[in-house]
Amino acid sequence: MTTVALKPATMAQALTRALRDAMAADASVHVMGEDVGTLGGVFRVTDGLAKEFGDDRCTDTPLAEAGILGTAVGMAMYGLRPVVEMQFDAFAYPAFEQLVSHVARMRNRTRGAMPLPITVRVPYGGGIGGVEHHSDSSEAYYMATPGLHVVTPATVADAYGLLRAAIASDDPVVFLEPKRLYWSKDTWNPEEPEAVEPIGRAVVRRPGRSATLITYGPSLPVCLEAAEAARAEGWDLEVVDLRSLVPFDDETVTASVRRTGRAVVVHESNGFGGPGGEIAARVTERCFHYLEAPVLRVAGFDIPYPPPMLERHHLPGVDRILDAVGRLQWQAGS
Amino acid sequence: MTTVALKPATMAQALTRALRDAMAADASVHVMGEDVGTLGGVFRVTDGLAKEFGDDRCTDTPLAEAGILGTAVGMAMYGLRPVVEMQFDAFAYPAFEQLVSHVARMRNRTRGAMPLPITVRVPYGGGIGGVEHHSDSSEAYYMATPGLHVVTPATVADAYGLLRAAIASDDPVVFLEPKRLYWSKDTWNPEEPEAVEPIGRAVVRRPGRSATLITYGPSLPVCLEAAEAARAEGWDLEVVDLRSLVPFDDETVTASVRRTGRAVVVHESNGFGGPGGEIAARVTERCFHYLEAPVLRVAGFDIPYPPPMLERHHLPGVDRILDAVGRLQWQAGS
Amino acid sequence: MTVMEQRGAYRPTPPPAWQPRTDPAPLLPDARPYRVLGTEAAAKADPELLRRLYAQLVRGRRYNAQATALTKQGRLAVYPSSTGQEACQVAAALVLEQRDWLFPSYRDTLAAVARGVDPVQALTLLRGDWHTGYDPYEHRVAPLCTPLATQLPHAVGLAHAARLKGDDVVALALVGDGGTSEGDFHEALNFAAVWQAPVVFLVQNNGFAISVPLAKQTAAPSLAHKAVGYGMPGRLVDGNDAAAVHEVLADAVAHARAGGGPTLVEAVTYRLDAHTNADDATRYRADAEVEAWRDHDPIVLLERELTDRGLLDEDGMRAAREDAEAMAADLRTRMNQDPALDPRDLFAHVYAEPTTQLTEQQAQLRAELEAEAAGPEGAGR
Amino acid sequence: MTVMEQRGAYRPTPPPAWQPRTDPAPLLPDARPYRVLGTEAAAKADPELLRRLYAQLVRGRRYNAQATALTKQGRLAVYPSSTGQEACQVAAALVLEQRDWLFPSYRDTLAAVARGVDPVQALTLLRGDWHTGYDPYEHRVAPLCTPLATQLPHAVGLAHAARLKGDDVVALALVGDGGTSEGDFHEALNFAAVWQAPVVFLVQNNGFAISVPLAKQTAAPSLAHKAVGYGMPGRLVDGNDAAAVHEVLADAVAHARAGGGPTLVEAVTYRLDAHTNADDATRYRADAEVEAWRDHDPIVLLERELTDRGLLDEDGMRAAREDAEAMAADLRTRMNQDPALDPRDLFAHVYAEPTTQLTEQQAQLRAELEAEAAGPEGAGR
Ligand SMILES: Cc1ncc(C[n+]2csc(CCOP(=O)(O)OP(=O)(O)O)c2C)c(N)n1
Ligand SMILES: Cc1ncc(C[n+]2csc(CCOP(=O)(O)OP(=O)(O)O)c2C)c(N)n1
Ligand SMILES: [Mg+2]
Ligand SMILES: [Mg+2]
Repeated sequence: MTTVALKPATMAQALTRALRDAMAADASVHVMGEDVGTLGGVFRVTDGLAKEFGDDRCTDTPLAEAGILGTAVGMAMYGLRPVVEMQFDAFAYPAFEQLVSHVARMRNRTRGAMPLPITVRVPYGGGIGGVEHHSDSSEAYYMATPGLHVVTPATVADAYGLLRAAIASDDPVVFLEPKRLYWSKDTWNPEEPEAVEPIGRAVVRRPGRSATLITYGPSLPVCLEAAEAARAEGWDLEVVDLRSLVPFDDETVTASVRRTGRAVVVHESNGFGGPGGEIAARVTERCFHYLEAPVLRVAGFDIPYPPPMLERHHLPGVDRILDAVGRLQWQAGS
Repeated sequence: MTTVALKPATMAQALTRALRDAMAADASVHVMGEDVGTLGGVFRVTDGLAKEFGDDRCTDTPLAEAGILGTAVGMAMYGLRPVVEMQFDAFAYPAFEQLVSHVARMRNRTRGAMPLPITVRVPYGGGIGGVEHHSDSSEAYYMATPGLHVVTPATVADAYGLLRAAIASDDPVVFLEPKRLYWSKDTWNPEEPEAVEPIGRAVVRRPGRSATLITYGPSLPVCLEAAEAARAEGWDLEVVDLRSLVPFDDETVTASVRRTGRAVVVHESNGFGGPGGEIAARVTERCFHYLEAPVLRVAGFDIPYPPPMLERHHLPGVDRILDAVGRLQWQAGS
Repeated sequence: MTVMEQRGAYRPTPPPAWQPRTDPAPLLPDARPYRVLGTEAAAKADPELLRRLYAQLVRGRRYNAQATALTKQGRLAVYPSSTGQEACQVAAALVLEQRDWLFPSYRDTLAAVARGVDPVQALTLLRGDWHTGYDPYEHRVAPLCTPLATQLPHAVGLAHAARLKGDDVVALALVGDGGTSEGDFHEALNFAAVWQAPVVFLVQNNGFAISVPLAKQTAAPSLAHKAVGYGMPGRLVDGNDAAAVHEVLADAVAHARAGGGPTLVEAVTYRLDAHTNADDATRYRADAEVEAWRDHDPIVLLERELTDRGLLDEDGMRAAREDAEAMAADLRTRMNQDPALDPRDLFAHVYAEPTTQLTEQQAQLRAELEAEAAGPEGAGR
Repeated sequence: MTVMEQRGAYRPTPPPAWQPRTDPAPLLPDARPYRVLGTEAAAKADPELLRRLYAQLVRGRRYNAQATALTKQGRLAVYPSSTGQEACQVAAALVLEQRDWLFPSYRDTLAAVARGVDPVQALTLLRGDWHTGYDPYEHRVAPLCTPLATQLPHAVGLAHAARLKGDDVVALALVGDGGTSEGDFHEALNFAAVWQAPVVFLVQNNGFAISVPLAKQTAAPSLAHKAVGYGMPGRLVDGNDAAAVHEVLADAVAHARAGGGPTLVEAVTYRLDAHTNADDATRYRADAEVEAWRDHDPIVLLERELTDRGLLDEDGMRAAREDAEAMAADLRTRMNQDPALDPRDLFAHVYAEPTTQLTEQQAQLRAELEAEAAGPEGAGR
């Protein structure tokens, strides 16, 4: 067994590496979007790809998101595996019809004859001081659309592994990249990237006994921090990172909540109509008699994403999570 | 007190009447969309309006939904009250960016200086034998978008009252018209339309003691039928018609569920990521200690809307509702 | 040199030295629709091709009539007829090579059938037993597309992908006059021109989008004039002249195949039937207008040319009609059989592998159906 | 006669009688950008207007520089500079009457300021204290619009509404070369032409959409050529020639005001700075290209004309500079003060009346903030 020197890498670097490795491994993988070529993308995730693979494999498209996704559909019909970059969350909305009416449905429409192995990369979420339209959490829209997989990494290793898995998937995957984790670092060996299970498995990031925090993407670090802080209050919190919103890993989540008897769902997206409702509802359906308290939600407020100077009030933080944990009716149970 | 002769009218007729009355009462109300003029709309809801008010008040637009909603935004900026018709649910998707990024946000963006009193009428849901793209239940998308009101009538009288309220609202309203109820009839006096409370109030359509069915729009008649059938099983079901998904009437719903101790949410929309998750989660948050069983959901399957010949399998029907009621753990409680 | 590099990078130049990027003159359409039948150009047309077109027109007319009849018998949920537009439908199908792709809109069942799709399978969408009834790869016909103009970027992407792979494939995409107003039309044509993708756009301008006449749809001199704004040639053709449509499309296909990039073709035609069987066209147009177009019927135009030139006689006409009747009879028979339905299909193709969630839902439905089959009391609900 | 009836209903006519709906020739742009400065046309320009334009250009350049400096000092989140494009920005603002409306894109802060919006309020979006910092009705300037091209249908709708109300109002909408690829551009221009709405579209073709050069954006002869496809006139102008931009826009505005309908104007210009302060332009363009455009600087062009003709002397230039410096100093001072922030604003304007839900959430936040203020241990979180 050789010892591998682990080097710290950012999530953005891991994503770049995943794209590069996927393109090297499979000539049908094509990257396309606004500014993904010469510039390497506004977050530099596609940096160097056009140089290494040429303009035909990593293509600066005209500025039109429906056109980008719509042409990607046609490319996929002809056997390519397009990886589309939407520059920011809110700029994926022009492509909504193509996504919902075609990308999500083509396989089903054709009884499996015409699958569309398209990966749609969407940088999402706030916390980076972005001005209007640059910080939306749009995962609720995608979750509500059957036919799509919806995946989001929270760690550097998962960024690599899940993006490789998304590109390898024969189904369309909306790949949500938490913007504020682009520069998060982790020791991670890009030469031997951690093997990642196929899309659809949640993971317990921190075992605990008192209650479960169910979260994903940008809120994972906040939850881990909250779990640390909770020790002072005598709570030993378990933290589950969903990684995949669709398919949803009921098994891992249910097992955790049945063990702890209490749960809080944490995400940045607006609370009302957001992912937390689905998660809380299905956890309750499956764990009702194990629950000491209702599953609570800590989410962004039900408002349009705020301007940068006010965003800290909107984003779920450690205090708000601990408050929710405190409301889990501790008098009644363990 | 004079006796008014009640005449049966269809929901479509009540909607037409609401548009007509609103246009007659307020010269700033403008109807626009595809085929709304000469043809009177594919469901004839705008029948006669162009003739009565002229092409400038009821306008056949070019065939472009983003353009329709986008120009409506500009018209509203200048003080008009556009009532936009989207021809079918799935054909509202091209307007998604205008809806989410502008219609929902303009008031907030301008600190209240620039409200957009736009009504977006969307015929939605299935059960009419519509071919692909003509039967989507898209309410989850709109519910997840702060800044929009989301309203849907289930009765002829509400069709009139809620549409008048929507047009009168200074906020944008997505007005979802259940397609399969267009031809439902009720005795309703169009000369003295029932006064309807402002948007945001649910109503108990059938009082009951055993459990609450929470529903809206196209599923209301199904729930009422199920409640009748349930009597044979000894269940006395209460049926709540939400009418407004945003704002959500927690008061009425919570009061009902606290009384009955059991609840099932029923809707056509896909279950996963659909409205039912939010509803079940918030009911559970507010009624946890009153609940004898988890709030269950009866919804469309998590699949793209099926072709006409298979749609009956997808739509929540009486049996499926009764099955869910049967799973409300009756051994444990009352 | 890569496909992308072929276009070279535009470097912005200050105005005194500014150059238009292409010469607009050759991109502009002629002032009037190009015609062949009844003109001198007809002499140059291949008689064999004209006869093939004729047989297909007759067949197509019969197909439309039969499908409309099936809606009355409750065998089709809805049918958007292309009666009057058969020249466009047939020419679009016949102009392509086997390896090419056709991208039909929801009205273009006939084009799919003329290209070889089984007439019953082509109607699956409108019958309601499934969405797309044929395997798109069998005849390289994309699924009939309902959301207007959304099929156009697909055609561009497919043509571009074929070119990237070095394949000699052209895509032909159909769209209506109404569909040209959609943003997807614009984005598709722009991508096609920038990428020089081998794709041909055929706009069937039949004068109406349901009830909305062209004047409420566009103020352009013609729809073909939109081409110049993308830097591709625009061509205007008499859409009821099958020989003219075929010739213009053949030129555009050859141009695309040779690497010349996309073309926008506007065919001026007319929908003789209502929008669909469910539509009442008298609400928005007068009989006189329809009659004027009946005098310009695509079948009559071609028949006149062929008989005038002695290329078709009574026997030939009868043969075409008999062939069409046989097709119609077969269609009728097969459509009168109830399609085989399997509710399991609802869950089988949402993903490559059904999720646990879908497997559970499928089991639930199976149990329900079994209960329904077992006890009569459940059946009524 | 209603506005809609004015266009008359197009009735489809079979091809022999088919007519183009308008004559395309007058809609086509000239082959080269129209110029005034340094040409004979300059003699006809109003000296007073030229001097006003000059003062505003100088002010505008200074504004851009100051705003960029503020990003370095952390006083602005981001700034997309219009340095090099001041002629477009200033002419667009000055050409309008008070009652008219301006629809700026995210890059057009300067145009808003030149129209009268308070320089600090105009920067609110980019400073990050709120989205739109000014009341759009005060100067009839729509909110700076970030989603590209989405402001264009708004301009059309507003202009159309004004016309329906009988008001004599024109809307002028700005968009970039990249924005012309969006579906909303297409739909807006089409609606405008069909409705004959009094709106003018000004495309600032600055050669790039972030890093993407025009050749990857379009294959059209020019962006102005897109006009013919909508049936409106297209005009091509030197975007660094303030007099030319003003004249072309003034003609288009007058045409629109007189009921002549919309115009598409393409101004050929160049963004001298990077896309925003956060962008590194050296990744995608060479210094030599930037230098070529510096030689065609809008301020230098106008200054040369004015001084050559004795319309501007050292005093005048100094006065313009001093005015600009005063504006910059004021901007600096005011931007260095922390803006007043009120977290209650988060909930106050989502709806006309906050819902119960929002009132509860506002109460929650208030409680949190009070707790934070009370105890130091919460502050770090
Ligand atoms: C995006 C979208 N919007 C609306 C519709 C509803 N619709 C179906 S056909 C039609 C008219 C289409 O007109 P045109 O493009 O001219 O084609 P034609 O019907 O004349 O063949 C409309 C509005 C649709 N299918 N897709
Ligand atoms: C719908 C949408 N897609 C993407 C973006 C991200 N974006 C901001 S500016 C820009 C380039 C715009 O180029 P252009 O229209 O030429 O305007 P310029 O920046 O040159 O003024 C892009 C892609 C956006 N703001 N909106
Ligand atoms: Mg048509
Ligand atoms: Mg630009």
